[in-house]
Amino acid sequence: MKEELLKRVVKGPDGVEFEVEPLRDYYCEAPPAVHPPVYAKIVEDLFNWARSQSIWILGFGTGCGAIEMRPLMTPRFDAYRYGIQWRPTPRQANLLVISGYLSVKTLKRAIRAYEQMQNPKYVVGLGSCTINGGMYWDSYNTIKRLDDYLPVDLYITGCMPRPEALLAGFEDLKKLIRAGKAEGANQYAENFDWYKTNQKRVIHDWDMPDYNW
Amino acid sequence: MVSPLYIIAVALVAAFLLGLLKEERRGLAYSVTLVTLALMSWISANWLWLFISTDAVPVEIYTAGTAPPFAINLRMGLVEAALTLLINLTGLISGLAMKDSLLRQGRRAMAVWLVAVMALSGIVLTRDMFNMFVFFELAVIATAGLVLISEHIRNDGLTLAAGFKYMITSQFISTFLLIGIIFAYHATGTLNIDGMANTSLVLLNGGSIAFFLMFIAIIAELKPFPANGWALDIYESADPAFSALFSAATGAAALYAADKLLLIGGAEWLPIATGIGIVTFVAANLLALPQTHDRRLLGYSSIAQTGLILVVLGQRDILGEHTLFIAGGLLLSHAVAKAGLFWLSGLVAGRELNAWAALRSHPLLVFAFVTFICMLTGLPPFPGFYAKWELIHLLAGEGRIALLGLILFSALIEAGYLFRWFGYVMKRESPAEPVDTAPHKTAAVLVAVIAAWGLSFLWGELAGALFGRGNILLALPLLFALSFLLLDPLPAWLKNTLAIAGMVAWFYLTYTEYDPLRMIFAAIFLIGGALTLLASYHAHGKRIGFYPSAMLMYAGLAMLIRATSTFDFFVAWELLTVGSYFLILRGKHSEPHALSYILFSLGGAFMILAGFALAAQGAPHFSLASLQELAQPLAPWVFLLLAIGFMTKTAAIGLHIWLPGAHAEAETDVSPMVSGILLKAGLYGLIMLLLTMGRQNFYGVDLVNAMLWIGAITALIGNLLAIFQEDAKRLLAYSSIGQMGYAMFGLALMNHLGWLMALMFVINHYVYKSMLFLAVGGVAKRTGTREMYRMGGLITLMPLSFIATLIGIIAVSGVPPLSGFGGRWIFYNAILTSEARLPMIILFLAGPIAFLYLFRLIYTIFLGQLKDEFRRVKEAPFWIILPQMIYVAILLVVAVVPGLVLRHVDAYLDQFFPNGGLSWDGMIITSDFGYWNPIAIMIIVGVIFMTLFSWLLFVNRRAQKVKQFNIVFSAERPFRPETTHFAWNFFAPYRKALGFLTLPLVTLFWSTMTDFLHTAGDLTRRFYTGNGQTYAYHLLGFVIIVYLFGMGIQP
Amino acid sequence: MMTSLAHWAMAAGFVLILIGFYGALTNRNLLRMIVAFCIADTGVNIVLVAVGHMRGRTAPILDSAVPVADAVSRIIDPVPQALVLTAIVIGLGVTAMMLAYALKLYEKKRTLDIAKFTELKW
Amino acid sequence: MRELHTRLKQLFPLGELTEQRPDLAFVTVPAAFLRPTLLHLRDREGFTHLVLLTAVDWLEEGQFQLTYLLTNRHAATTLGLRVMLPREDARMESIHEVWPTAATYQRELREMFGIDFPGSPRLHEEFILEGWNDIPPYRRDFDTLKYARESYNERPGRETHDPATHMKQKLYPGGA
Amino acid sequence: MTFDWMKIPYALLTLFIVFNFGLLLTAFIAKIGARAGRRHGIPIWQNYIDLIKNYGQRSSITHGVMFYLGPVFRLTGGVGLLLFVPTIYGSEMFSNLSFAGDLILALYFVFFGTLGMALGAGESGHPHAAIGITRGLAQVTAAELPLALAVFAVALQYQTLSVTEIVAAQQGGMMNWTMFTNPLAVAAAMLAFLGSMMRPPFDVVLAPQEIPIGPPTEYHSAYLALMQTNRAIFPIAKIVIYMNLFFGGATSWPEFAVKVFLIYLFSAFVGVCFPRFRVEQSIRWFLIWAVPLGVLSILWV
Repeated sequence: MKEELLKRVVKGPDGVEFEVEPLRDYYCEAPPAVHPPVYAKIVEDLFNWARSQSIWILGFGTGCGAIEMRPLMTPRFDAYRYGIQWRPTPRQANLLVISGYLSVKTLKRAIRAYEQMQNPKYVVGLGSCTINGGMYWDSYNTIKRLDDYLPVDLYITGCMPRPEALLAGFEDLKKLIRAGKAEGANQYAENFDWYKTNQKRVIHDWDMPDYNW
Repeated sequence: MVSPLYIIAVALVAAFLLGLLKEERRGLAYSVTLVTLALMSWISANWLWLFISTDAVPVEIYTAGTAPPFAINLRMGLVEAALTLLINLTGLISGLAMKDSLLRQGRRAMAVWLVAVMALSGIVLTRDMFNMFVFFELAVIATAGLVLISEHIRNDGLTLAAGFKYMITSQFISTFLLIGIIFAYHATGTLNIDGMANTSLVLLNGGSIAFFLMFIAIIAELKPFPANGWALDIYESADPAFSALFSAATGAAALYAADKLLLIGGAEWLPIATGIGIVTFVAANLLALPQTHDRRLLGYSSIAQTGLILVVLGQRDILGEHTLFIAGGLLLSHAVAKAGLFWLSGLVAGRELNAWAALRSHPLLVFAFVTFICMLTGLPPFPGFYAKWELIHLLAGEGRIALLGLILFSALIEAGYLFRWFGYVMKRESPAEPVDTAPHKTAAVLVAVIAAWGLSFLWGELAGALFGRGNILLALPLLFALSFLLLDPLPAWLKNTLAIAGMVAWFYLTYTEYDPLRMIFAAIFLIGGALTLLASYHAHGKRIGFYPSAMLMYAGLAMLIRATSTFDFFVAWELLTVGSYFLILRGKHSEPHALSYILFSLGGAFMILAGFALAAQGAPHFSLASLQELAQPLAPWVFLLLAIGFMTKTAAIGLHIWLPGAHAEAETDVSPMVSGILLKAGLYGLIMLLLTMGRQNFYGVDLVNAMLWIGAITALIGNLLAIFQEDAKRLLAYSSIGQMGYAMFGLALMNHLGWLMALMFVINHYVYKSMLFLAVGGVAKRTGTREMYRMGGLITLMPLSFIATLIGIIAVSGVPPLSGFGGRWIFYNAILTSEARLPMIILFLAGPIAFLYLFRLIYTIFLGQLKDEFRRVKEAPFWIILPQMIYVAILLVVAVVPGLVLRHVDAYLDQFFPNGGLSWDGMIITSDFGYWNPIAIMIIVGVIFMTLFSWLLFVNRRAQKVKQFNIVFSAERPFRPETTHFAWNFFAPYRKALGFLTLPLVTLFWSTMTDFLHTAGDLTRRFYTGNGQTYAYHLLGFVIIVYLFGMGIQP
Repeated sequence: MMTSLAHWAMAAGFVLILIGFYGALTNRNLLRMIVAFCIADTGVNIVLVAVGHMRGRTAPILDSAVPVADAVSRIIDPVPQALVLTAIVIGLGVTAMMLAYALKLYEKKRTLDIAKFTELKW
Repeated sequence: MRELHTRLKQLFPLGELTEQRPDLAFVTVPAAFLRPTLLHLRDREGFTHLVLLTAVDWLEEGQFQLTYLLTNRHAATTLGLRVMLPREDARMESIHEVWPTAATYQRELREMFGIDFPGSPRLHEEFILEGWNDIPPYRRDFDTLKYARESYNERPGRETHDPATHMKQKLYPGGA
Repeated sequence: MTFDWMKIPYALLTLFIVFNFGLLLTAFIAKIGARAGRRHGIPIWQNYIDLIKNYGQRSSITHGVMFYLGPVFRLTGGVGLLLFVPTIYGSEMFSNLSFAGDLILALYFVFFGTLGMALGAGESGHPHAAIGITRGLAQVTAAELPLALAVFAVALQYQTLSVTEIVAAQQGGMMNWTMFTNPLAVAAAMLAFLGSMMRPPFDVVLAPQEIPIGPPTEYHSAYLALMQTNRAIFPIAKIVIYMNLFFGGATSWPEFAVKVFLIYLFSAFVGVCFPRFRVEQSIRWFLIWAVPLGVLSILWV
């Protein structure tokens, strides 16, 4: 545990000492909730259609895939015309693209970023590294199955997949969303303990709250 | 009546008898001494009563039974009676204060003491020149003897050296005096002073040189600059009780002697006396500045005061019959205060000025100290105030402007070191040695205090009789304020209730008298003041000193709006200045700021005094309304002086450096008083000024136009400085400077809407600045800091303070729908009709800058990250919150129906500015250019807001409440709240862009000025080498210089 | 010269005064200064007497030699004489006082140099 | 380069020079003389740039080899200083005062090889590995494969092919 | 006082038209920007989809009351601003709620949303939000100055503060527009306009890479949707003021559409062509280039 997260005794301005427990006092402790579709089907269909046509990707690059994402913004591929754009903050993004291998250290950040996104949210794994470790299958520091840790909606294979493959993948994701099958966020909430166990098994210094709201 | 001769006789007999007593019977000897002194005082008092109560003519006492020139004669008149009473009483009380040392030294010392007092009385009483010489020599010998006898008490040789220096000087003096006397006698054939005067000594052959020698000898006894090194050494080294006598009684006697001599010298010698006096007054005050030894400082101050009185004597040609009133007022103020201070110094163990901090644990002694320094500074209601008022007026009436300026300048320096000293007393670390509270010593001080207030009353009555002025001490608000001195032992809540009741009652009693303009100010001063006082309920205990100070300020404010004559106005002005100074000084670290406040304020007040004096042109009674009858070339000068005076209070740019510290360091409930309420006094002054005098042209510069520029620059710089403050209260203080700039700008527009805007600012600024100061003060109270970057995230813990701040900043920024918008709207309409367009550009820039500091205020305190140590902070105390909530309500009401107040003012302004008013058509307010419907705005904004809010509530009904670290942080987690709260150096890019505008040039200017004065004083005083012989050279040099000047002006 | 004696006396008096002053200002020894002041005092007294002198008149003592009746025309002005007496007395007192000071100061510091007593200054 | 070596040799007990290219050479320095040599090279010989600091694990010899790679920009020459350390309880003097950047390299070496550099700033803070609980992973006695198998779930069905044969088969399924 | 209740549906109609117009217009402008970069750019209806999606987000979090109120303030500011100014000159229907106040009201109401947004973002506790706000506020002080001067010049020119009267004075041919009668004021105002549109070179407030989009960093879901709504309305409302003051207003919706589009395009055009200023650079830029124009325009009148 990092020092700044340990319990500490502080002295208030009135001279009274009290204890501050950062993990409890500074972070929300509630576990994620399942948010099932609640509206009438036609409304939900509309929403799902809108979600599929407005995919906001969190600009978070891991591994070499981050390089493959960039051409999507260029005139040649122009992903914007498919309603895809990049957002700089997880709060506003729907799609977390894990663009390559995840070291344990990066996994920690990826989990945090994922948890801070709002339901519904999607995860796409990019390249073989996210599927089975790829060329890092024997690395001491790289996870091999992304779906053990995050609810992956879609994998795009390749080492690395080309931007065209990405676009194709996103089109498939859209279909999933429209079909109402992309419920990763709820899946994560339902199997929260399982995911957490997996995560904690590889992240040895778990110095964050269980759920990063 | 007992013959005054007995004053002398009794002392001589007693001194003789003391010699017969056995050395061991010290107690008896002491009693004899005291009884003798009491008897002498009683005789003088008796005479004084006779002269006061009846119109008795002065009595001549012929000692040898024949009239002069064949015998010595004494005279007992009003002045003589008063002065001998002063001398004898000082002797008596000093004798009392010196009890220990007199008892130790035995009967010889007591005999010498009696002789000294007797000799001083003799100087006053005698009308014979040679007799006067004898009494002077007696005084010298007695003084030297006392020093010699008392030497073994300190046993360090310092006193001895001082005494010897005194003797050297007096040898020279007596030589001059004797030769002068003999030649004067030779010329006139008489030794009688009146005889010499009647024969016009100075016109006779060789008479003028004879007179010069006598004159210079007596003057030298007054310790003029620079021939006064010896006197300072005596002051510094002698027993304080003796110094009291030396300062109060010797000074008085010597001054009267000088006065008698001037009778002989006639009008030609008056300028010389004036010159010596003013040089001494200025130089001694300057030299007092760098002093750290209390008694030496008092010595310098004594010399300065003597110099001032000499100026008055020298100006008798224009002061005429009032000389007595003025010189008497100054002399008695000086004598009582200085004696009191010397006695007080006997109670304090250390000799550094800081050591006087020991007084702090004795409120009564602090009160005594305050009384004395206010008396010395010439603040109302003390006699010196009346005297100074008349003096300045008469000088101005005769056009002696340079002298007037020097007097005021020097008085300001004097106030500077005295109030600085008071700051030390209140704020410096208390020394280890406690105050000596022996009853006889304390009693002496208290007698002086009583005398001070008694004289104040007396002079008030005299002023009433002579000039038809009301006695200040009888003014009801002042009495009410002073009554809190007596109530001070009561608990604070009770006093608070009384204070509030008093203020509301006074408003109720007087509200019918005010026109709408004054009504605004009256409501702010009295009702607003009462409202602010609600916050004071939060204080526990007795809060010694708070209520007298606060009520003094409010008394001044209450009197200010009712004042119709310049005198009443100025009295009120001084009272509110002093009261607020004491209030500000109560803050924890406010010592330097309170000092700069009082200095700027007194400087401003002196400007006002000079302005009024110039305007009055010698008329004893001058009403404020007559200001408008002034014509060129006088009017612009008066305008300039008054405007600068008022602008020190509104903290216009250049004169603003006192404000931030003073407002920020003041206590929680004091800040709103001095900011929300007190600043308005300056605006009130400006309004009075502009109403009566209007536009003035000063060498081609339109002064109102200049004010326009000053207002605009003040607004800009005030706002700009505010955004760079880390201290929340300093931020608000700078913001006040900016807001006052706006108001001043509005006034200077000199049109209907400009004034309306200024008045709107007056009201709004009172409400929101009081509210913000209270809110911030409450937060600072709870968190123990005023630095904003150390706060943060307090919104959930202090929601009410947050609401007040939120409403406050919306109102300040002028965003609709709150009341600040009204001000902006009127402002825009006002400038459209004005010709001066360029200053507005500055104001346009200043406007948005306000957003910067306002956002910073609310964000860094209430939003952002909550810190560890503040997690358990509670909401501010109820009594601090309550007035804030009332202010919130007021703001909302004013926002919806601004017409409640403004309509009346608008209508009232029609008589001054008939064009361009607003029309109040139902709910719509229309000007020549635009329109504005506050209720509609409020409703529209409210409806839209509520609709959207409900919609969001519906959509986000299940939103998860998260905590402060649940933020997206580039996928990291925050480290600690301190490093996550972005608050310090908040507007760094702005500093890069426009920071050059905030260079502290003004502070640099003023600190250079004060440094210069200090350095000048410090260098000049090197000139007192401590060598008795050097002092003798000084004396001879002085004589020669005066001779050259004196003979130069002879016909 | 009508009143040459008085003039000579007066001149001598002034010279004495000046000598006294000179001495007091240039001598740093306390005792020498006191002596100088005594000289100046004497000078003053001589001046006093000289002013009161009238040629051909006698001392203002009313006895058989000068009858009261013509005293006014026979005697010189008595007042300066009286003054001188007083002045001498006072001068004596002052001198005694100064000597006492000198003694005490010497006891304190073992020096009579005026320049050594400058602890109090500025 | 030879000249430089000769010059240096007069001052410090250096090993033989191994020249890889005309502008790149390596030389061994005893640990105790590293610092004066570095300072001399930096201040007198113009080798102002520390290119990298890295380590080699000579497991069999029981030694770590530290390599300090320096560059003289003007002469465009690079000199590597090798320091051999005993593997057991490896520790080396920190040179972060000589080149502040060295601190980062030393942190990395501390984490990856377990070589201690007493006094180096932030040495014990985690650098790349967070919460590492095994022996330093770059030591050759650390079994990476075993660790990876134990720590990280594998996806079943992974096959390993020799790329040459795999591609051959794929391109020419007939085997021609 | 009698209130014409029909004003409410009329105002809502204006709101509706402007809202849709704004959504389409911003998409269109984005498309133009994309074409300048040789891209296709977003579909024209993309803004609608984004809006629906954001309203349709299922979860949301809140940092506190002010966080909640921030977007409400923001949108109130936008809607209010629109409604306080007459949209179509001469049309009783689309004079909106301008009876409540004149030009000054509109100009000051601009700050209502800014202030509320700043407070809401502040409560989120995110340092980047605060940094963004300080940048924005710092920049706006300088950017508003030329506008204030220009407005003042215009008010002096027409001797009124009523927007309707100012538009009325510009009727009767293009040469009556303020743009031609007082070109200096218009130049100053248009430079100020650049500063208030959050586009390059004055978009350091958002700086997506450095302080992830600044103030709204923490905003999402419906909060963000409200702010997007405002982003459709607010610029149009602001442009309406410019249009009325400087470009003769609009007498019909088509004229309105063209003028608003052109004015909007101006900022987009500059934005596409110029890189970003730092805060102190933009402050200096405004003080050196725009303010003197404004000063001249005032002296000119």
